[in-house]
Amino acid sequence: MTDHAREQATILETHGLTKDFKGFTAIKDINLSVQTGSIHALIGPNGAGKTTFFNLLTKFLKPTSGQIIYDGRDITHARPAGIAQRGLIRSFQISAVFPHLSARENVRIALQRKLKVSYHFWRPLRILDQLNEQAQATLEQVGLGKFGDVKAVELPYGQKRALEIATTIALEPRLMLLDEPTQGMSAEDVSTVTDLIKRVIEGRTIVMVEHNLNVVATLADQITVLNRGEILAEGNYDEVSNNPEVMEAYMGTTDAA
Amino acid sequence: MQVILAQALLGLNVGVFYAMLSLGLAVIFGLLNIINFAHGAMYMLGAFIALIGYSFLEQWLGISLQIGFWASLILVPLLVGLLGVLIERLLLRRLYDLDHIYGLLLTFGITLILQGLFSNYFNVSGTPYPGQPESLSGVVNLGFMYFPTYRLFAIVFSLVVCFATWFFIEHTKLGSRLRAGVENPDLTQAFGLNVPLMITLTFAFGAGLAGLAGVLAAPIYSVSPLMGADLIIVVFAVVVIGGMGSIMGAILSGLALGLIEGLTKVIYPPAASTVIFFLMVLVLLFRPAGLFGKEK
Amino acid sequence: MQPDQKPELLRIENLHAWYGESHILHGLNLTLHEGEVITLLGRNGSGRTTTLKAILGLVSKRTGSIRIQGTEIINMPTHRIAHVGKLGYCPEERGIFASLNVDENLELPPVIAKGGLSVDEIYAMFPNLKERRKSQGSKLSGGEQQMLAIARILRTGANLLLLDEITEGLAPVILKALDDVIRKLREKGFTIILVEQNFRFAAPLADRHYVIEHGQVVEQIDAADLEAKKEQLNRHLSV
Amino acid sequence: AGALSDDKIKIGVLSDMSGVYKSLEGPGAVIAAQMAIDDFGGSVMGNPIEIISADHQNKPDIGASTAREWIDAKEVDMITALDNSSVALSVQGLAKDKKIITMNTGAGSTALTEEQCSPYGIHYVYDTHALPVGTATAMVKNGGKKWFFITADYAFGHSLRDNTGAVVESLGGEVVGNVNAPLSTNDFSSYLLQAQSSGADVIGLANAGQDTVNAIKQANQFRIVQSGQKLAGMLVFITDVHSMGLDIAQGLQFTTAFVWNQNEETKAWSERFHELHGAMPTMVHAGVYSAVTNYLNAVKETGTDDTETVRAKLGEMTLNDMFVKGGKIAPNGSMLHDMYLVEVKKPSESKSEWDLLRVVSKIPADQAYISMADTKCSLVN
Amino acid sequence: MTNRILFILMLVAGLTAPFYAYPVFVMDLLCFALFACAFNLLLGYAGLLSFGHAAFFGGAAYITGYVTKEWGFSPLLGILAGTGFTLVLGGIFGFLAIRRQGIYFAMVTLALAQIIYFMALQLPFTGGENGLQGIPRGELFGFIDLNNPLAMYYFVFAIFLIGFGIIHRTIHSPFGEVLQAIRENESRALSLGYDVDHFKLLAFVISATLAGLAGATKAIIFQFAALTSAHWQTSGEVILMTLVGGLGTVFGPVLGAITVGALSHELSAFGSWVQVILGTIFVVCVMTFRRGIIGEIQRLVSRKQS
Ligand SMILES: Nc1ncnc2c1ncn2[C@@H]1O[C@H](COP(=O)(O)OP(=O)(O)OP(=O)(O)O)[C@@H](O)[C@H]1O
Ligand SMILES: Nc1ncnc2c1ncn2[C@@H]1O[C@H](COP(=O)(O)OP(=O)(O)OP(=O)(O)O)[C@@H](O)[C@H]1O
Ligand SMILES: [Mg+2]
Ligand SMILES: [Mg+2]
Repeated sequence: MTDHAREQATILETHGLTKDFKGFTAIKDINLSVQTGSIHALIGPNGAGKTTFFNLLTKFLKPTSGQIIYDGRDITHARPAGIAQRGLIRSFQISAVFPHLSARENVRIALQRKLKVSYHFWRPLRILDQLNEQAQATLEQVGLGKFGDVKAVELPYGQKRALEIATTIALEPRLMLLDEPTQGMSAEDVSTVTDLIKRVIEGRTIVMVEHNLNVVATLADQITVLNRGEILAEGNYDEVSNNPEVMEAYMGTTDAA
Repeated sequence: MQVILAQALLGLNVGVFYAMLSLGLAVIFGLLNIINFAHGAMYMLGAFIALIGYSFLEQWLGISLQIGFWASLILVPLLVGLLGVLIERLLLRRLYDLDHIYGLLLTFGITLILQGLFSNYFNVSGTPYPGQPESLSGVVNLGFMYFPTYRLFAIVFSLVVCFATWFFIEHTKLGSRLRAGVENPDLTQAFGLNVPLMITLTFAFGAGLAGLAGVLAAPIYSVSPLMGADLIIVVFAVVVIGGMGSIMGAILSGLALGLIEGLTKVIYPPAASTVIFFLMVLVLLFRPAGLFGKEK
Repeated sequence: MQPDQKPELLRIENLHAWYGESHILHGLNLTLHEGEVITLLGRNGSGRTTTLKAILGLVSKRTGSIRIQGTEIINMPTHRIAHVGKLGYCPEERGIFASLNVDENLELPPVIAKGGLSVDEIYAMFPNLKERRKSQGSKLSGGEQQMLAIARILRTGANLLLLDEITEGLAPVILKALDDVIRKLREKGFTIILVEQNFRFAAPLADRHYVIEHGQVVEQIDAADLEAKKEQLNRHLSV
Repeated sequence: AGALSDDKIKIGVLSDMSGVYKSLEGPGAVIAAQMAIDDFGGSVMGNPIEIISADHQNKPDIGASTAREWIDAKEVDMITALDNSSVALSVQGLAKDKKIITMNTGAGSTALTEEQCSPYGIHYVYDTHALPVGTATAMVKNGGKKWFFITADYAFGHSLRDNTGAVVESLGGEVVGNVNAPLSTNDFSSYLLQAQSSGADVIGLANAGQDTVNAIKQANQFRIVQSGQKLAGMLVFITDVHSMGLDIAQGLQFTTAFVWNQNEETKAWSERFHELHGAMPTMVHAGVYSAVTNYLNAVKETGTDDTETVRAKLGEMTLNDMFVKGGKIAPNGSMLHDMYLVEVKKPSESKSEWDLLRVVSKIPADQAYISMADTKCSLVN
Repeated sequence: MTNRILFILMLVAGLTAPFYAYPVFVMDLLCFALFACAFNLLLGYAGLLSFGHAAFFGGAAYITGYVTKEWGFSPLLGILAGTGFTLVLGGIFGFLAIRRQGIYFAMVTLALAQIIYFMALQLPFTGGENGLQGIPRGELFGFIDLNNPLAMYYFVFAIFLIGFGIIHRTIHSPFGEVLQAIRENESRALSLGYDVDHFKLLAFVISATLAGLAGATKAIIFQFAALTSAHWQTSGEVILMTLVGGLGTVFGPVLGAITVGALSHELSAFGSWVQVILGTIFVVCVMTFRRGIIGEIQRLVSRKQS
């Protein structure tokens, strides 16, 4: 494979990424590469460093050392808003919507960015109306078509989650980072969201943290197992789930799951 | 040179008050996450209780009763602490779940009330406190200047109080319980420690510290309803400069800034009232978390 | 119930608990006798942790009845419950105080009754903690943190231990050590509620298992019946 | 009663009711004004005389907006007290536009009758020219050649410092330094130490009220006087002396317009005032009484409250009452009268709580005040 | 809808006020109302508590006063100069203050404002304690004499309406929408690609500028620029006004300014009791009345509707 082709194929790479919290190393020397167009799952026991790793990728934390390459560019020291503007968007472990805006407004906030009027404090709100149709279409896509005028805070948990995803895809991200997208969901919600992710994946890459192995099994093309801040194993679901080390550290069993 | 030494000593004199107040703020902030705007008012209150105890009780109550300086030094912090208990129990407690700015606004309101009350009955430009003890009324000849014994006493006493507080919080079991209560109140309670009580007492302690500073200040400055308000804003700047990270940080930055302010009075007097604020700007530019603060 | 059973220690009846608006426990009942070890099993989010927190008063609202040796504690403030019930709590997230060192962490919980282990006994039980006595809590490995979390409630004289997911994220060697610890505690006569994902770990330790679903006990299985009821258990717990 | 604009005379007492100057004017001024009205009979030509009072808090903007409302909406005819030069200047300026008489009894700045003089502004009790004439002259003549000033940092302090400096220099003395302290300073220690290290013979306190008291007390704490420097309070009131106590204040010389126990007449009035107020009157309290009385006299004699007419009448009158003998209101508004250099008694000399001062000499009106030949007031030349 | 009714009410009341109330007092209220609206933009809509807004209110007054008095600027130009000054000052303060969050932000703004206060006290051109006196009212457009009370009044009312309009528009603009998003969930807004700090800064600058406009106007009305306007207590007062009227409501600050302003005026004879009363209102608002007058009304109305 030529270098160029490799760059095309991997959208995100980390080199020797490390994060120290006052002497406690939460992330140790992680080298990870994510294939363009894949769904890449990050699993591991609690405290393994998954959220920390995510926070490093999305600039909510500064790495102690190491490099993050996104789309061929070094973004290790980029601003959080800057990387978002280049199509790298995250969702949160805790539900992240704008509670007192309606569902449509939530999506519109995301769409608004490309109009480049966000600093225009002298323009009336009306000029955002042109986005309504697109916002509605995005809501339909995640099955929230009926809820456009409902305030986010009033939506049930699963639908909030869906709204968050709608907001994220409204930005037309190239790489989405989802932190436990199904956490705290009922079984039905889980399958809704799983379907949703399957639907929106086209043309995008997803990195997700997930505890629910069913979801991982159905969605992930590639899995990286973290343990104590280090990569324990990598591969597809079958490879990983049969890896004895993983069974030990993560599943807590020595037999096959 | 003499001038510089003299002014440095006066600066230290101011610095110990900065240190005591920012220490109290830091203790309260540490446990309650609330900036106690009323801290200055409690300092003022401390001075007034001492004054009233000494000069007015007799007149007001019609009985012969005078509370001397030494008694005030013990009684006043307790009384101001008691007020702290009331404020925490009755008011602040209900605000913990809200945005922290409400705590700030509440204590601002309390500041106005206390200031207004005392402005009604006392001259805003100050009433002298005549109760300075005989034993401290002399002067010490320091070679380069005569320095009032009382001021020297105030400096030493405040330093002792500051470092004792530091030792208590950083190096005793009770201190470690306080810190645990800050870090994880639920769990600390589950272990059977009465965290609400600890919070109340800590607030009371911080308030008492302000009251104590007030008593110490009374014989030096005349006692005025606005004495705390003028001071507290400077102390805020001290806190921003020092950062809320550590108890020692609060003490040291208080002392240091008092000194710097004192020396500015020699070098360029007009800047003396603003030098701390300009230092704050510098710190914000180059070390936003403050000198002793923890990087987020 | 067998007539030779030890006296009743804990009785929970019709327990409801809320976090803010969300109603998590819906009328939970369970009973525990002195010296017993029981487990609470269930899927993620079924309400096992919440059960422990509700006993301790760490939820925003609870109703029903919780009696420890006959004393009703449902309306008690949290800090009294540990004293009255002689409770020791080891939380899911371990709750090691990052700003305190191992010694300070160990000495933090106040002694609530006589008969607790001495610090020396504790260090004898957990030799690798002894090596790290002066280390900051945040610098311990996951296993050490877990050890410390258990160790510190043994000092207090508590005899009813609430242990939440103590095996989570631990290497098998540590699991082995923990298994020893729990056995020792059981021999010493402690009463223990184990909340466990790791059924393999919990099964041989417990006298009885409660399966919780949607904030209610849906199944109660004695250790002796475990083999016979394996089917049901699998149905409840399959992920 | 047709001649009055509004069927009553309303006198505004605008004073510092809560701050540094509270005890030297403040509520006492309202009492003095009320005494004047009562002594006058409570009405003029059958129209009632009323008092309105307010606290200017030593803030010129508050003073001016209060006065503005008094004039615009409350039909106030004359404003008195104004014991803060910043406030006095702003109110006098406003009253000039609005054509209302001000009889300032408390402020000191000579700007009131010089650069910013007003046809309706009267400066009644003392000014910063009159104060140093007695005090500074006496001190320089006793060998206090080198002066260092601690100045209240506003109109009054600046004016007092400049005028005192001029007197000192005119007698061959020298001003070696100055430091400005904010109004209402609590801690003068660092200023005093600067003064001490300047090597001056005299530390001139160009401030007033509580500020002067604090400065003198703290100078005592730091043993400034014992180390050989003299303090000169350029504006001292009897209430200040009373609150310092004779132990600290003894020997202090200063200039005043009024000594309460100077004669039977002043004594009788002062004791009545003491009865009502709980303290002996300052020169300013006595001045308010005199000013209000003479204003009412002028209204009665002219039969109108018209500003121009009353002011013209006041200019013609020779003022004689317990406060002033043979006083004249000059065209620039300055009320020309004798002043006194006094000295604080030793504790052994004092016979009663308020027996504090001894008159050293009288300063005749023509020495105390700027003469009409020298004035910079545009109304005169 | 309710907003439209309220707006018409405000317009009518404003236009007729000088005929039944003391115009200078009403003008004072209008300045404070505009000041409170500007402050509300920051706290109510961007969630930032500035404890230093008096620096802008007072700072602008001094600049306006100086250029009209010493340089002979026309009142309009003078007001623009004062407002322009706070635009720059707001930029500087905002840049510094948004480096810290929450209560720290409040403390930093308070301390920064204190620098302005001391400058006003010490710089030669401000007149120190004396203040800047005798600022001419001058003529508007060269022919309307502002010494005429009615002319002055309607000039001030027009400025108020313009300032109010700008704030109203800002709140209901694409920018305001993002601001609200930031207030509700800052990290989410950041992850959507919004430079949160830039938005906060712009909000801070707009708020500072309009606070300056209010202060500059006040200088012309009272012909005075004084320390009181730059004092921290004024910062506290404007917070109280906003809180009483209703944080994050369009008309709340106006109503709050009128309520608090009228109250202080009526009670001014009671001396320091005013402070006690204002303090008590503060405490009551924080403890039990956090929505403010308009906020409570809105809640009652919406409860009735549902
Ligand atoms: N701000 C911090 N300061 C100190 N230590 C931290 C900090 N944030 C995380 N850690 C530590 O870093 C380790 C990794 O934490 P992280 O949140 O990344 O885990 P995780 O893999 O996401 O776990 P989970 O499955 O529980 O979400 C943990 O031991 C945690 O205690
Ligand atoms: N602080 C909280 N606020 C609101 N809801 C909560 C809170 N903590 C837990 N919950 C919710 O309560 C439910 C029960 O949680 P609980 O922690 O008791 O589950 P569990 O059975 O211990 O599962 P696990 O620990 O495996 O996640 C879950 O739906 C969870 O989302
Ligand atoms: Mg995580
Ligand atoms: Mg759990």
